[in-house]
Amino acid sequence: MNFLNNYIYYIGAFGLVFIGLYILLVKKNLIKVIIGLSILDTGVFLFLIAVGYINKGTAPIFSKTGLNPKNMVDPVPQALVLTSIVIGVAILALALTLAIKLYKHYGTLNLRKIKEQRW
Amino acid sequence: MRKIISAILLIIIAGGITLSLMKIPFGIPKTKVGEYYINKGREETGATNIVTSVVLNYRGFDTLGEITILFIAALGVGAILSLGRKRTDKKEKIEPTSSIVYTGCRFLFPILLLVGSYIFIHGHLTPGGGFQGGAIIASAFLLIYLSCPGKRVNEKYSKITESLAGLIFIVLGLIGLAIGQEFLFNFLPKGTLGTLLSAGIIPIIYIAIGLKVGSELTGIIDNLIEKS
Amino acid sequence: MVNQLLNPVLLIVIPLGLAFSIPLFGLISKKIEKFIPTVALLFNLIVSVILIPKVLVNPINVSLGGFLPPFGINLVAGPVGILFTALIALVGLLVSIYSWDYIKEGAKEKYHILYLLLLTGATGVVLTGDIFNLFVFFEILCISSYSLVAYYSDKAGTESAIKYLIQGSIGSAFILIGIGLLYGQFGTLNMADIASKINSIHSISIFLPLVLLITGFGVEAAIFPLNAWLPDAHSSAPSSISAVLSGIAIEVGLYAVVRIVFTVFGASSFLMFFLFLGVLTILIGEICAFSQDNIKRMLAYSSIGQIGLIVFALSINTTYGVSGGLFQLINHTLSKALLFLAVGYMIYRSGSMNISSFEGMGKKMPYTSLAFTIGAFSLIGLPPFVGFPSKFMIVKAALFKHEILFTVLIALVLFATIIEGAYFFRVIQVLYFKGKKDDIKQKRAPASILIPLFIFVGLIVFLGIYPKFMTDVLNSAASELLNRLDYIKSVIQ
Amino acid sequence: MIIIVSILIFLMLVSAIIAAVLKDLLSAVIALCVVSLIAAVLFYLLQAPDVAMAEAAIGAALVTAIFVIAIRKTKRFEE
Repeated sequence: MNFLNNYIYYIGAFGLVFIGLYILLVKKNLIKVIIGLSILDTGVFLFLIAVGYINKGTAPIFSKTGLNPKNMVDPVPQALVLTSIVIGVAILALALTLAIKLYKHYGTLNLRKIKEQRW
Repeated sequence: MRKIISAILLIIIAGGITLSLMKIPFGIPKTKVGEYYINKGREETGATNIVTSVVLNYRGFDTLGEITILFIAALGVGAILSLGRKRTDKKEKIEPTSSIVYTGCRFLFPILLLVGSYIFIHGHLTPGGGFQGGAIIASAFLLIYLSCPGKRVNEKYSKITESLAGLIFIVLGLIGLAIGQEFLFNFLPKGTLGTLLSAGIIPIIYIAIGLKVGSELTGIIDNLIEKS
Repeated sequence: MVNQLLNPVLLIVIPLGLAFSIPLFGLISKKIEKFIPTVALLFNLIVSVILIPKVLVNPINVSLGGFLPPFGINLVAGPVGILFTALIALVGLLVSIYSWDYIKEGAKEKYHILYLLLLTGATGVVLTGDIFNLFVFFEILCISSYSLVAYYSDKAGTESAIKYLIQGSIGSAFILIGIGLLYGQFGTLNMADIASKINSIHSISIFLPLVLLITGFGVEAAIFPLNAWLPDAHSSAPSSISAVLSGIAIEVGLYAVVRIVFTVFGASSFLMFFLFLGVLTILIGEICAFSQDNIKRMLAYSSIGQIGLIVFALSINTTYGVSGGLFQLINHTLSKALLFLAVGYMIYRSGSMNISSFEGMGKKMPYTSLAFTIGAFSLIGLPPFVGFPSKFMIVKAALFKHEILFTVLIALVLFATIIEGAYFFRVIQVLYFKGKKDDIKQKRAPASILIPLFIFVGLIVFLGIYPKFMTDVLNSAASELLNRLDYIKSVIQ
Repeated sequence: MIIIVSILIFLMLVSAIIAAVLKDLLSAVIALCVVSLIAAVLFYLLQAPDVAMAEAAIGAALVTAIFVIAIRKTKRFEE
């Protein structure tokens, strides 16, 4: 139980990171690869938030009086993740646009078949 | 072959990460900077939501970069889709959606707009802010695209909104530079803690961000649906 | 008041504001859109040139929002930062003049905004003193280059852009994990603050973030195993963008790697590894370039080789070596931008990227061919161009080490230079000595295309004859990189 | 509490694997949406309501919509 308490969030976060990386390295379909990118990003965000957590902490918002500042979780990783989520959606939109365009050109989304350019 | 190599690579990375995670125990306070923000944030910025004060005041420059990135993505999607398009110009037959979807979306649209604006106007007091509010506004417009095919947002107005909102952020920062010697200096009075008109420039910037994010995400969806 | 006008933050904010307002200018008149990037970059060039003498005395620290460094984001305008901003503004200015007439198709307004934002991102990367802010500006640089590579949205462009995007985003995920690990251990994001808490890299929990960050930034810097995207992307982008990607984007990626390795981690024991990686990158780049028929691919591979040379010089880890590496970086930026611009116009005229289609260009387009020749000579390192003193410095720095290893490595580097000479001379031969004599139809290029080429040529010759002009800046930049304690002290009082 | 969290994380990882395995891209995207939603709940449990809101509004809603549009314009099944 203690082990779970300490590591479950890290396991979840890096589990997502590795599933994402595996999709990116192995899958051939471009949309699948972009799905992998999204999973990878989600894993990284979960890791960053988990770094800032404090046991039995409260959200860093003084919404009512009587909240103890000592118990508040770290606001910095939350700010970083807010920024990164927006960056992630920007990259995703661009990638999907390119995928649509690529399908128009080649008629396939299989990355192994799209090999006009090579070393 | 490829699978085996990738698996080995991943196992090596996993081992390294596990070892270095030992140094970062979960659930134990470990930072000086975050503590400082929590203790001093209220008096220095006037916002009760410390995350907002970090996003917009202590690390406001990141946010400026972030809205630039969304701006770039919207432009990039537009630029890539505008060229090389075959001009078939056949008028696609617009199929009307079912009346349930139509009525539901008509009903939800104003509510979503209201919720979105509420979220970014109260960004310095409650959870939420410009990004979340902007995304909700964009999803309201997404509903319109779903329910009334053929209806489009006026591109010119959304472009003007984007530009003006970005300029407001920069101009406020430059006024801070002129008055308080530093870019993004919070030069307006902080007001009473916890009221709507407090925290100086934070609510103004968050409203600008909300409008900008909303119009940019709408623009991306519009480009993807209509132009590709 | 004057001090505020010279605040380094303006180098980022003014171009950003002008980029945001280009659509508004477009409402007034479509014709002035293309001049806005030029105006913004001219402003940047003037401000950074004025700042150079001040920065040589004392680096300027700006804490944004009025919060002191560990708590707010800060900008550090040291010699390295200002040297890079001046270079970015100079090359960006000339290329933006070139693109007035070069870009004729597509959403031109969007091209000019994205172009200006790419250079703003690069400026932000070299000025910032905060590691997450570095990441944000790095993403601005990367995302705008993804969309610009695909600007023509033809087959090749789209394909290279998607490859570039996938590799780049894996890199940025690695950077984020690295930042998370660092923040978890040290509780701060300020680079100087992190640096003051790192004493050695021999513990896995510090070594792993180092590797992750180097991998992430190394994708953009095109260091050997991570450069598969580069030849595709650089060859299928519009030529003005290839010039900026080759001349600025890779260098900025390299700057990020160097800043991480030298300043944040102080990882001088890691440099041995980079020494070999650099030499490997040179050899692979030059050999691949030798076997290309497509001229833009050839130039792209040559960029890989040059980056290898710069990495090699920087990892010698002496003042002389580092300043030689920075000098070579300046040489590569100027010459490669010139080469891509010249080649871009030749391709525009001949309609093909194949080297053999350039036969007789020396007669048809004498000025452009001359510019190409001078750029090539400077890259090879012939006197009296800027490539000669820079390569000479690198060779001298390697020999000063008095170690057999360095002698062997520098011999390999010189061998690569010979290959480089061979393929450039092949092109020059095609330009001048092949083709039929009869169809000599000279057609003058527009002034907006020739003037940037002439200015580049002038700079290359001037710096080649007076390398002393740069000595002060290069030496203080090298000492900023090598003395990380001074950097830490200047940020955290 | 920790039991609930463990179950959520287990479900999240399972749907990530489902997203990786499925040949039908549309179903894979729905699985991705589930991953995002559970991540949003976890963010809320980790006392980050701002991030939870952003992840739910952007990661789960808009990203899914963009994916669905892209799949409609291309091909639904992986070959």
